[in-house]
Amino acid sequence: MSYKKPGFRHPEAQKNRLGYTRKAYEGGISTLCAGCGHDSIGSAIIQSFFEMSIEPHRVVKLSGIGCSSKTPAYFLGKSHGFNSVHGRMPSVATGANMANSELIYLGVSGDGDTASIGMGQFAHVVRRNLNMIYIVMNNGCYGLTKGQDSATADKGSKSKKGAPVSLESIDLCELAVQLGAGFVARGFSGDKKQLIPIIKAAIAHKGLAFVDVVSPCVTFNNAPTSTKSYSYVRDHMEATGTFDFIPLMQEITTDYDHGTTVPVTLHDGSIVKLKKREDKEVISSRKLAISAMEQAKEEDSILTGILYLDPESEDTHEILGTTQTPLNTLGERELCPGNKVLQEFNRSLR
Amino acid sequence: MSYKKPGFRHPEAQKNRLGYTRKAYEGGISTLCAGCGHDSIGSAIIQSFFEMSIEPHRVVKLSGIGCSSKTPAYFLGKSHGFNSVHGRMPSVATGANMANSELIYLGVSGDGDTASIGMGQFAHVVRRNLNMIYIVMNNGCYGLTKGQDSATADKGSKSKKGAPVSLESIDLCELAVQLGAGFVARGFSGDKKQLIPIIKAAIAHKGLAFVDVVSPCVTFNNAPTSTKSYSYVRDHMEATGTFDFIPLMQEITTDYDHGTTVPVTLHDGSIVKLKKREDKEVISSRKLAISAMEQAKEEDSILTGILYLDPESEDTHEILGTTQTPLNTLGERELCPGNKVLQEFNRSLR
Amino acid sequence: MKRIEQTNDFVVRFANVNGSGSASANNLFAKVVYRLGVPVSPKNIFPSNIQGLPTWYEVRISENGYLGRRGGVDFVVAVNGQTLKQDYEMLVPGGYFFYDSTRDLPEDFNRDDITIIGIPLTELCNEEFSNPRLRQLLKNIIYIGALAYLFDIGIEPVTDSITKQFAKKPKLAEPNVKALEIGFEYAKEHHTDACGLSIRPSDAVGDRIMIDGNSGAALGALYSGATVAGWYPITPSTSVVEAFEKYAAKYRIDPKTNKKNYAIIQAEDELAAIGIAIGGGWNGARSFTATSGPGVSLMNEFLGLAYFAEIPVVLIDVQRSGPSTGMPTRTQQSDLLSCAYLSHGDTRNVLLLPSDPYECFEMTADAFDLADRLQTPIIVVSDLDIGMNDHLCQPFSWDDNRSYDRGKVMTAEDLENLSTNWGRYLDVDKDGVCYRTLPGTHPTKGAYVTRGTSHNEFAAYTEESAAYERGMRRLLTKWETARSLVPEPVFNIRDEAKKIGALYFGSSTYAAEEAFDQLAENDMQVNSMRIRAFPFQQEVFDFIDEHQIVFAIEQNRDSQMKILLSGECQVAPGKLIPVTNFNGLPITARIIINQIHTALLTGHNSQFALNSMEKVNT
Amino acid sequence: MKRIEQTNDFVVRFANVNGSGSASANNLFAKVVYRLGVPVSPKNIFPSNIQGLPTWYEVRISENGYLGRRGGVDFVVAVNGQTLKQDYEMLVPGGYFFYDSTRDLPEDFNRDDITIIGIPLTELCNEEFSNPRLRQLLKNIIYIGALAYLFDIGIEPVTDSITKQFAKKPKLAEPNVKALEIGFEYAKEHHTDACGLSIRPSDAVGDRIMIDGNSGAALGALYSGATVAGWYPITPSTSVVEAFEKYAAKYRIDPKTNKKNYAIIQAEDELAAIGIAIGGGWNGARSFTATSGPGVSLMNEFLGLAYFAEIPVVLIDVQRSGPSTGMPTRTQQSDLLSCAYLSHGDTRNVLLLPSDPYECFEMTADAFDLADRLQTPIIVVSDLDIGMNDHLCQPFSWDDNRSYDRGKVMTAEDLENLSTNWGRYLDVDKDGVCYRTLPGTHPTKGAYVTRGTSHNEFAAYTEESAAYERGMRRLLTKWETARSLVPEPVFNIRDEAKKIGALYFGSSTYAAEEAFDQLAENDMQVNSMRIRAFPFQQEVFDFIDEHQIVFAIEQNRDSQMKILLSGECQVAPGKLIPVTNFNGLPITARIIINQIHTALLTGHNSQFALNSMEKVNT
Ligand SMILES: Cc1ncc(C[n+]2csc(CCOP(=O)(O)OP(=O)(O)O)c2C)c(N)n1
Ligand SMILES: Cc1ncc(C[n+]2csc(CCOP(=O)(O)OP(=O)(O)O)c2C)c(N)n1
Ligand code: SF4
Ligand code: SF4
Ligand SMILES: [Mg+2]
Ligand SMILES: [Mg+2]
Repeated sequence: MSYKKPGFRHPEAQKNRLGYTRKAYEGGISTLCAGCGHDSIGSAIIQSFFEMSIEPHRVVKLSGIGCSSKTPAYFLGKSHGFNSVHGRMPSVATGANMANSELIYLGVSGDGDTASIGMGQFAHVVRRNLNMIYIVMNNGCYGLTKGQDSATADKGSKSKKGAPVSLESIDLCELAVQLGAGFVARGFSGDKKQLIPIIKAAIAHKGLAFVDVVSPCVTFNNAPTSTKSYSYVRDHMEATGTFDFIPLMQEITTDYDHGTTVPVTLHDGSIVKLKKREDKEVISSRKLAISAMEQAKEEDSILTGILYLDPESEDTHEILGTTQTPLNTLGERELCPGNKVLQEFNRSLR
Repeated sequence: MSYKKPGFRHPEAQKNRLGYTRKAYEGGISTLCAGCGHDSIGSAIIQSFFEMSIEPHRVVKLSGIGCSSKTPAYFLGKSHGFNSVHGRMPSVATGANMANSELIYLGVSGDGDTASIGMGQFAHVVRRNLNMIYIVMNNGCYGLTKGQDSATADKGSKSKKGAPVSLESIDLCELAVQLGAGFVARGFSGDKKQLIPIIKAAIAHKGLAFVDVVSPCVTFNNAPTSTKSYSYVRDHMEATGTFDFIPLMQEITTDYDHGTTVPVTLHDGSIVKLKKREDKEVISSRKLAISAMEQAKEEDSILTGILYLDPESEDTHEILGTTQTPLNTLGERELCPGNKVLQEFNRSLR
Repeated sequence: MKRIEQTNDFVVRFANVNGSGSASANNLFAKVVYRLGVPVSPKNIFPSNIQGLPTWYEVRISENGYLGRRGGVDFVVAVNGQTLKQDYEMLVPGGYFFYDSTRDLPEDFNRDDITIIGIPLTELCNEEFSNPRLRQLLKNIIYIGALAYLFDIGIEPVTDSITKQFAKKPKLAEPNVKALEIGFEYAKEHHTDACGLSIRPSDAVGDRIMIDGNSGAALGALYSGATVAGWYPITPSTSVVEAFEKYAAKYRIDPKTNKKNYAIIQAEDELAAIGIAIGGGWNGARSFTATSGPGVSLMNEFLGLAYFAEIPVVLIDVQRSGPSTGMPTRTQQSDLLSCAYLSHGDTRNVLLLPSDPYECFEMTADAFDLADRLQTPIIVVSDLDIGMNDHLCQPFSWDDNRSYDRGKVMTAEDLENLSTNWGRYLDVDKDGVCYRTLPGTHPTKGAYVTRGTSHNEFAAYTEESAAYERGMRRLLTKWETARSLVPEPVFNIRDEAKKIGALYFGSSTYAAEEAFDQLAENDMQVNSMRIRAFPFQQEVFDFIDEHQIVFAIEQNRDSQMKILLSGECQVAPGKLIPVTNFNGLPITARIIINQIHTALLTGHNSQFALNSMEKVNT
Repeated sequence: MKRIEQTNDFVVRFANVNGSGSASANNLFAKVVYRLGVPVSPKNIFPSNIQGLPTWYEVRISENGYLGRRGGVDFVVAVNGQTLKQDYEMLVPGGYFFYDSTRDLPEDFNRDDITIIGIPLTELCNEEFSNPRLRQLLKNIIYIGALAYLFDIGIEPVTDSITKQFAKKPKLAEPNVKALEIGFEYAKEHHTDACGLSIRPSDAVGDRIMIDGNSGAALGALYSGATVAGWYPITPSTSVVEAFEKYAAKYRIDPKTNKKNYAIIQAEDELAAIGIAIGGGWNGARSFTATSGPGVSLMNEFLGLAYFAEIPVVLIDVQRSGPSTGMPTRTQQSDLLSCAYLSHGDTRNVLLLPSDPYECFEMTADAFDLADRLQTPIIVVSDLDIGMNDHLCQPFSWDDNRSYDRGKVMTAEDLENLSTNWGRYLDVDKDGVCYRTLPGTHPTKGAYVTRGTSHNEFAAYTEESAAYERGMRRLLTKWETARSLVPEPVFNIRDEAKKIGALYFGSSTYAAEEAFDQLAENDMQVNSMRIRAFPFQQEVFDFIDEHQIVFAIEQNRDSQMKILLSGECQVAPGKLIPVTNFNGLPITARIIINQIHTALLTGHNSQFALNSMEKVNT
């Protein structure tokens, strides 16, 4: 929504390790519908980067086209952003990441943007394990073009036109696991307590961290029969476990201390503690991860939380063997072999 | 290869139920490399249609671009074919199928054509469960452009350039199962005994029947380390079971009668009998199907055979509720509401 | 202050917040004017978002039937706080500022050249209605009621329209009528004679209907027998297929089986959408897709396939402002070059250029005949203004004797009777169009492989230069056949001396015609040509040749029609003079007149100065 | 029979089966001629498949340095049974037919105007070698040995080349040298003085190198500091990135860490390839992709984004024969219009048009400077002939003082020192090119959201017409800046009276220049202009203006350069006369001369008849 936010801030607003307040992580005023799930995710993103004390300008935000893809304008106003074309954010992110391996790449997409037009790029950015956070704001519909069903719309749920959706729903998390993502999670826009630690863990993960966030479209897809609606998700949500995310520098205390806890060390050394329900295990086997998701589906529920985690994955730069210096900082000296070599080259042809 | 085939045929060449000889199902002379796996698949296709006594002109062959996608010119010469653009065969097949639901649609693609540029169309034609046979001639490389790695190239295997392939290999069968295909199978171009019944079962299946055929590229991808090479597959093949395909009209006797047999009734009433090894079950659960594939991978082997089967799936026409009369035969009478209705429409606007 | 006094000739602009239900209220207003027989032309100026941003609905009322945007606003209904000031300022002197006086106007609203009409909409609404959703909707109806008074319409015409609208749910009509009365009565009581603008019943509308172009195109596809549609949502073309689906669901259900005599596939993207249409066309069903700029760009490769493999397919491009995502909810005519030469290599596509919903209907219907006849893609190049705004146009009609021209398709019998060998790409009739067969036609004859690679007359793959070249030349013959089949230009010759010409197309029509009328009133006679298709006919070239200068009026930055004309025919230097508007809002007569005047005054940078120019400058 | 007697001026054609190892043998032959100092130009005419189909290698030897295809064959090495007859028939009278006489020639090979030279290649080979793979390869070397005798080359130059080639694996050289000798000796013994064609050492090559254009482009990218490449395999552009990878692996490994100072991503398709290049360019790395027609079509949408969001990126389009998949292994210049106006809306792209490997190197290197300077896509429009065939060209060189022009990029310091507000799209310098920032530059300043939607000077999303229009007009200013920066045309003025002009570009250069020389010999002086870039400079227009007629020589059906020129500037009717060749084989001087003659004889359908035309017709 586009009305002005109150300008007033508490003078002693909490500061993070870098001395920034949360405000430093905010962006422009949202033009989404009041109550849109996407705005909640944006706010969770703000909170996550704030809490992790990441310098905002070290983050690059990328997106495709859609209501969801507009959100990068509404958070991290001090970060560069790239609102590209529909469904093609992953390739732009790939190029950007190749140019500078030192920044943090945050891709934001919609279910239309990713599961339909973007399916190919999604699959392949996962496959090349680009070091980025890939968030899908999943509302089961095309918000910006007024509510047509997307490929994640639930089979059987009532669509905009009133008729039940008749095609299989695509489960992006399951696909991501299968395509080799090292970090796959699902959250719910209305549950920040779970979402923020997920995003933080995703930020800390090296390689592609895929986060599917169920994000109800209040305008077009909030029919109670849709699994992307508020009411449905509230009723049917089943967490793999709540967990805390503990960056190296600062321990964050939470009130989630019941259940067993399995700490998993992420690539950058930070630790994710998964709190599982007694009957669940930490899932770092693809087979089990997929089984768990299929199982939940059979039980008519959505599995949330970190669904799969392989802390050992190699990202694109490692796979390629690229230098650690950002390529965009190299100059003539490193890049140009010079005329002598060229003359030698000419000679070799003679 | 392009040398002439011997013109001579046995005068009493076996005829099928329609009175056609196998020759009626052949096509033009292949221009593929001598020994290319794709040609063996073509020959299995010829044999399958011949044995099933399908009138060749009732078949529509469609393909993308690649060595594999050229093959439709080399079989079923009495069928119409459409060699379209790279990676986009599924959409052309969809349109063609919508226009005439009565023909049999056979799509042929390559691993480049399907798993890279065609990933999106592949996923979505599966999702809409188009009534077609979708064969991927999978050689783990781009044959026609001289052997670059494809997305199904095995991680770790030696590529054209000599360096080991460093990205995850995409398993199209697993994806197909996940995306909702009702029939998913894998064969090997060098094993016609298994392949022909698979293709026949695929033809009989209503809805999308996906068949991934490991098909070694003798020119560019026959390094022994590649799982798509002859030697590798021969050594590592593990069948889910051999099986016979029995069309309604005529029982085909085979010599595969050992092991247990589970008959599964296909949509058109014909029966596939899966002969399983004792320790395996018939797989009509997605979860189990995927588990089995993942399991085989862990054991470093390729699972072949019919990997998943849901005989009850609804095809696109059924989902849409289209008339059974081929749309391309409808005329003015059925299609044009006429001027009276139009005048009424005008009035309604006034 | 001299307030504007006008009957049946003024512009009202509604300033709202989108997603607030204003669209249907504003539409009701336009509909009432239309039903009173007064020509009216509403333009929806909406943002590329769903809720909460400014949106405007600009209604031009014109007894004379000038249906283009006029520019300038005489009366503004300002109910959006975000744009209050902007709306206030854009009023022409003598105009009327209508606002929700529940809140006072800010201090700095101090123009003394306009009339202020305050009505406490929110207050009135909240007093009467308690349901919050209803409140939001009915507030809009209250101002419609007030307008009914202010414009002298009376309350009955509006009540009638509401009753008609809710014919099937009379319960819902009640609160609407109530809201209407509240507005009407309040205005009557507090703003007696406050407004000099009025609407008086007329017969200037005649039998014209009021509809948007996308609905027209959808109906055209329906009537012309389209059965397969592949599409992907994109503004402003989405409503083409959505309307097609609506009409098809109504008129195309098989009465016996209750099944659909059509198949619509919402594809995963535009590449698939056009692929589906091509697959359908290839297999003998009339097939189409609709999209806008970005989609056209994505269809680039496939269109080249359809051109080269010669597959009938219809593409409806509802243009919006580019480049790239551009302004998705604004109009433009900037895909012309893209569409004409779409795809790499020597491709060229047939374009049809409708100018109103009637032509959207007619040309879309014709497009299917042309596609089948020419076996090539036909692109109907519409735009957001035509496609999404309501327009007055001649009523649709259909000749029940018309039969679909399916072109040269061989039946099994034809194949049997053939004395020579059938060749898919043999130019039997020397018109460049060959005989095709459909899959499944004949057990042994007529099968071939369609391909985007080079092929000979018998559809066999070939890399032989001569065979390739023959095929490419034949496609040029076909291009000449297309030239003879596409809709002819429409001329209006006012000056037999043929000094000044102007050409235009598509949605510039309304504004252009108004401009020429005004210029004529000022003694400048402009001969005009409305181009309706590409390839251009000889008459198009002749018109340009015969005139001393020709203004090319178009809604894009680069004068794409001028480029296309210059590239395709021999145009003398300096002859074509660009008149352009590309800011996303429909072009106006004023813009055209201004640019023509400026060009003539400044010698229009032409090498061939027009000697008699002085005379015509008014 | 009069047999052809020529030294250093004839055409040899090798007819082989592809996948049989002939390519390297034939290449060896061309290399030997080159090393003897005789200008040579080989053309590989290969099928779109991997093994078993006919392939030809046509070598023109020309002391005069005419390096275009000549047309006609003087000597054919016919070792492909499939095309034996065809190869036999295409020989010019007086020519030489060289074949594998292990099998007899069929009866109907009975021309009496040619010389037959039979050598039992298979037999000789099988006698000497037993390994089947070696046999296949060495059979080809045997005929090279025979040619060394027949063309009077002597065996040493060939042995030298082989030794050089196998410098690192001398064991492998042995059987090759043996094969060579077998062929040489056999020819010497059985065909003494059979051939009137000979090659004599010369210094006509000078210091020129022999290389293919794709390697040149790859080196250009390497030298110009390209670090990010996204690509997808497609003939004939594949070797651009493959060569880049090869060179980078050699010259761009960080000596300390042994890591790569570059990142090459084989993408999933061309949409991703260009997306990667755009992402890299946006983030400040010099980035590129290379593709051919179908890929260009797929990059359509993304190119529009780069144009409108103003992102530096380089695209190398190695053209092949279209439309659609067309003839993937044949050349053409038919993506010109596509590239120039690529993408919907008002987009226009800067094109560079190299004519040989040297210019591929130079222009690709320059393209990165231009892209950074102009912040827009730069398309290097090469083609299969330039890209995949070896050509003689001036040696590469690099000015070690040259520094990369990274254009207007703000550093953190720049941002600190700025007195006014920085705006990404503010036209500070009035050249249409604005200052950009790279991600991560400054903690609080310079961040913005890049977008394909409309934006104002401060990169904020806007739907305001005026802001959009300002931006679009600024892009036209930038276009004028581009015009002043791109490579200028090259003129050759032979006739100051400026009667007949001709323009050409890219790979038509060799043939065009030869044609003009020949015409000059016959007293027809043609002034020529080689266009090297789009947008066209004033000089281009002036050249056309100043001449009475101008032939537009190009390798496409539709005269795309003529269309582009006519659309972009004011060309008098009838002035530009098309000379085209589009059959997939490189254009020849003969084709050009014939079409010029025909046009002049038939009055070249021009309205402006050229009075003095009689005189110049030879
Ligand atoms: C190439 C192209 N096709 C279509 C569109 C129109 N379009 C804009 S947003 C959108 C769908 C967005 O859906 P999703 O990604 O789910 O985002 P949401 O709005 O639901 O958050 C579409 C189809 C476009 N901008 N570009
Ligand atoms: C748009 C486009 N990009 C690239 C190509 C070039 N191309 C032709 S075939 C091919 C790959 C084929 O690989 P695959 O599908 O695996 O078939 P195979 O040859 O291995 O059987 C490519 C990239 C093309 N024809 N079109
Ligand atoms: S339409 Fe739906 S997704 Fe878009 S902003 Fe509104 S609520 Fe959010
Ligand atoms: S290159 Fe490989 S895939 Fe292609 S025809 Fe040869 S063997 Fe088959
Ligand atoms: Mg969505
Ligand atoms: Mg392959």
